[in-house]
Amino acid sequence: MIPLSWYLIAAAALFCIGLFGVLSRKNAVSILMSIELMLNAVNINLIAFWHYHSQIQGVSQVAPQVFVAMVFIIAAAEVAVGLALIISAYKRRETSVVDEMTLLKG
Amino acid sequence: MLNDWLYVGIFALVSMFLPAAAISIAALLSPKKPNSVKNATYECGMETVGPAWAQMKVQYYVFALIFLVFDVEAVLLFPWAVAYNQLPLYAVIEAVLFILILLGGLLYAWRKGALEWL
Amino acid sequence: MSGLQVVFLIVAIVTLFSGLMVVASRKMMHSALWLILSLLGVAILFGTLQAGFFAIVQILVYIGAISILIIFTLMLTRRVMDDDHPGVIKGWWLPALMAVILFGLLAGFMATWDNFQAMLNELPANPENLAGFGAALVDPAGYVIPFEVASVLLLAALVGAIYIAAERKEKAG
Amino acid sequence: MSFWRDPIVFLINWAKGLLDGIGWGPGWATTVGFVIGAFVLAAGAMFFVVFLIWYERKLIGRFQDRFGPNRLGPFGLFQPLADMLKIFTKELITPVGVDWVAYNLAPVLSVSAVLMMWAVTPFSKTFFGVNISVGILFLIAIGGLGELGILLAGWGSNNKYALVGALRAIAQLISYEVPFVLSALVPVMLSGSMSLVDIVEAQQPWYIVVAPAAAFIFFIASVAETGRAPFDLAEAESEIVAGYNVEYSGLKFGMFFVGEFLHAFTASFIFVTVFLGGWRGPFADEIPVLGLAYFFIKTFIVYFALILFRGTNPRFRIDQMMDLNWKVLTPLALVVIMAVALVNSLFASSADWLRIGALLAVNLVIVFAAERLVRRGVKTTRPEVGSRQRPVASPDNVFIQPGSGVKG
Repeated sequence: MIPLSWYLIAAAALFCIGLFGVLSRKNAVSILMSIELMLNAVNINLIAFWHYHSQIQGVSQVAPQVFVAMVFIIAAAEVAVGLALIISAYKRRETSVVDEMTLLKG
Repeated sequence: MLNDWLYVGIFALVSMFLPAAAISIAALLSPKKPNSVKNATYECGMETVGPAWAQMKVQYYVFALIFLVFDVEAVLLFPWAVAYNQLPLYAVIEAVLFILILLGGLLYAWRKGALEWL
Repeated sequence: MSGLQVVFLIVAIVTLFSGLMVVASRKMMHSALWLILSLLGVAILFGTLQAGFFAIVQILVYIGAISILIIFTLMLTRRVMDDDHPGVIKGWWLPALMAVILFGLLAGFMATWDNFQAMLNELPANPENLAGFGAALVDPAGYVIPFEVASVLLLAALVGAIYIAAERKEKAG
Repeated sequence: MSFWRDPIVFLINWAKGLLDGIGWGPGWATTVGFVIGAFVLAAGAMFFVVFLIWYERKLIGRFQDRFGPNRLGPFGLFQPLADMLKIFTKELITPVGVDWVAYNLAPVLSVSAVLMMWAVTPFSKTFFGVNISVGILFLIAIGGLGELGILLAGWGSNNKYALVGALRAIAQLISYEVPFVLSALVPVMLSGSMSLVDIVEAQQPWYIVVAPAAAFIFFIASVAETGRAPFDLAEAESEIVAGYNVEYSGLKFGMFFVGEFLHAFTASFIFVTVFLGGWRGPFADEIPVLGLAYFFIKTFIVYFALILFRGTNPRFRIDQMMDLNWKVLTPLALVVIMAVALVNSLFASSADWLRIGALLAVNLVIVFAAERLVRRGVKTTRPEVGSRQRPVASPDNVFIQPGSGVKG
């Protein structure tokens, strides 16, 4: 079987890739996609620890499962509203590049 | 059990492999005589102009959005449905409340006219 | 190295590589397709952890719904589609450096934990106990508040997103 | 004797014994056994399509007062084989500007997404690919991969019509996935498990008796998921350019149709599994091979109904289809879930026949009430032909004149 560390390292790497995307991409949709990567990394961690603790305790742990389900729901809500905002902004400003959405810069 | 998922994975690979193999055999058997007219993009005989991008209505997005919300809702309801037989009545009512709240969302979308396909 | 470890390594490498391509692709559509591959890899990782329910939910919600939503948005925003400029900002090396440093910190910090190298063994039959999970979701002593709040959150997201996205031209009739 | 009771499992065990005898060790023997089993099942499904095409063409022919294929072989049975030979030797045209990976992955994905559903379905008491604990959710999720195939086809072929067709198809598929998922909750609730094997085991009586409203929604939604008539407007060949598969030719085009035919059959056996008791029937417990026969008989009955549905209904308009989904089926499915949950809980301690009777009554009442409500919302009287003033193409109104009342 697989050591816990492999999952943790993979999740950390995915999280960092997502972070890099959030900080460096110009396009708002891209930034949302990178956030999805980060949330997925979190989920890998949560499920790895679910497995680990279920193995130690001998029964399936509920709390990590609920956490993962909540992450799914929050991801869905965040994507829905985020993309709606992007579409709305695009309709007004004809762009979805974050740097060009300079309503207040004048 | 892990073996079950191994089988699912193998089945997925096999079910990808079979059509791919069929197409590969067909590619070997079939004639290959390309020319520029034949390979042109088929858009009803008109010359193709511009990139393949279609003006979309925001309606597509709205439907996908409602779909996403109900999909996620169902994901939470499935474990509840598995446990359903052992649950007391109040637990069932909680889930009914959960569904009612989302039914409210659907009704809002309906009233707002987001469900019309124009 | 057991067969499962080989599977894990392949899947993890594919996941990370496609995650990298999500951030690095110039064309937004390629980025979205790489994202789908990455999400599929994460689903398989869930499968290797014997969390079959969440693996399937990952495919259902992320690949079946969220990525479709993202692709629809790409189609709706025209300039995004044929944008061929570099997708990242000019000083991209700074976030890259930050990400690498963060990764180093995380890895170093995790390595100090005693059970870091713990082996994950195969769980006994019915590892997930979905009935227990479902019962906990509606148990007043468990997670009924998050459960109902999730519903309200989804309602809010639905209402808000429809309100923002589907502004109809009522004046135009 | 055991061979006649359950020949398939007998053969599987025999093959397993053979593999164990080679002496690779149990792990490898299992894996190789899985690979062989998957190959046999998937290849069997794909060759089955040849027969399905014949069956469907023959039936559609009969519905339309024709003979259908009748030249090659007995009853025209070899016609699909000839067609297959033809399509194998057709040129595969790759148009300019396609995205190679997406363009070639799409037909493969559209078939494999359907084939994978065969992995989890119990064909008889003892014969199934695998019994995973989330079987029914797996079926729904795999449907999502099929949508991905359509999207790749539409976007990858660098064609505006293909893209528009793909988007329309996806809008339809994702919309109908909502009532599909929601009505699938009802069997899960009643059986207390997501595994298809358990759902079939728990069906005493069949769930179509217990929850006919859910079965009705599930059936309509699964027909819509297959994307065939009357829900085939994504590729309505008589109205628009064929849809997401315009740019495909040869076997790549054929693969979409293999996927479609197989999906229609698969949808009918999923319906059988979830609502019609799967392999259940008299003596199916003792003699599993009888269960297999029941399963296929039921599946062909449902498949016949599906083809009848296809052959006798005119195509929906897209707004009608969306209205049917979002304004009828989805609210109905939500109401059915709540009603079934409440009624089943209230009658949990009473006798079985009372509980089932109450569920049946509630379901029928819901369907009846929904039908009334829908009736009120639909205009049943149509204007008489010729009663409406229509613009006639004459030189006066070819050009739009301000105030003439003729729009474009």
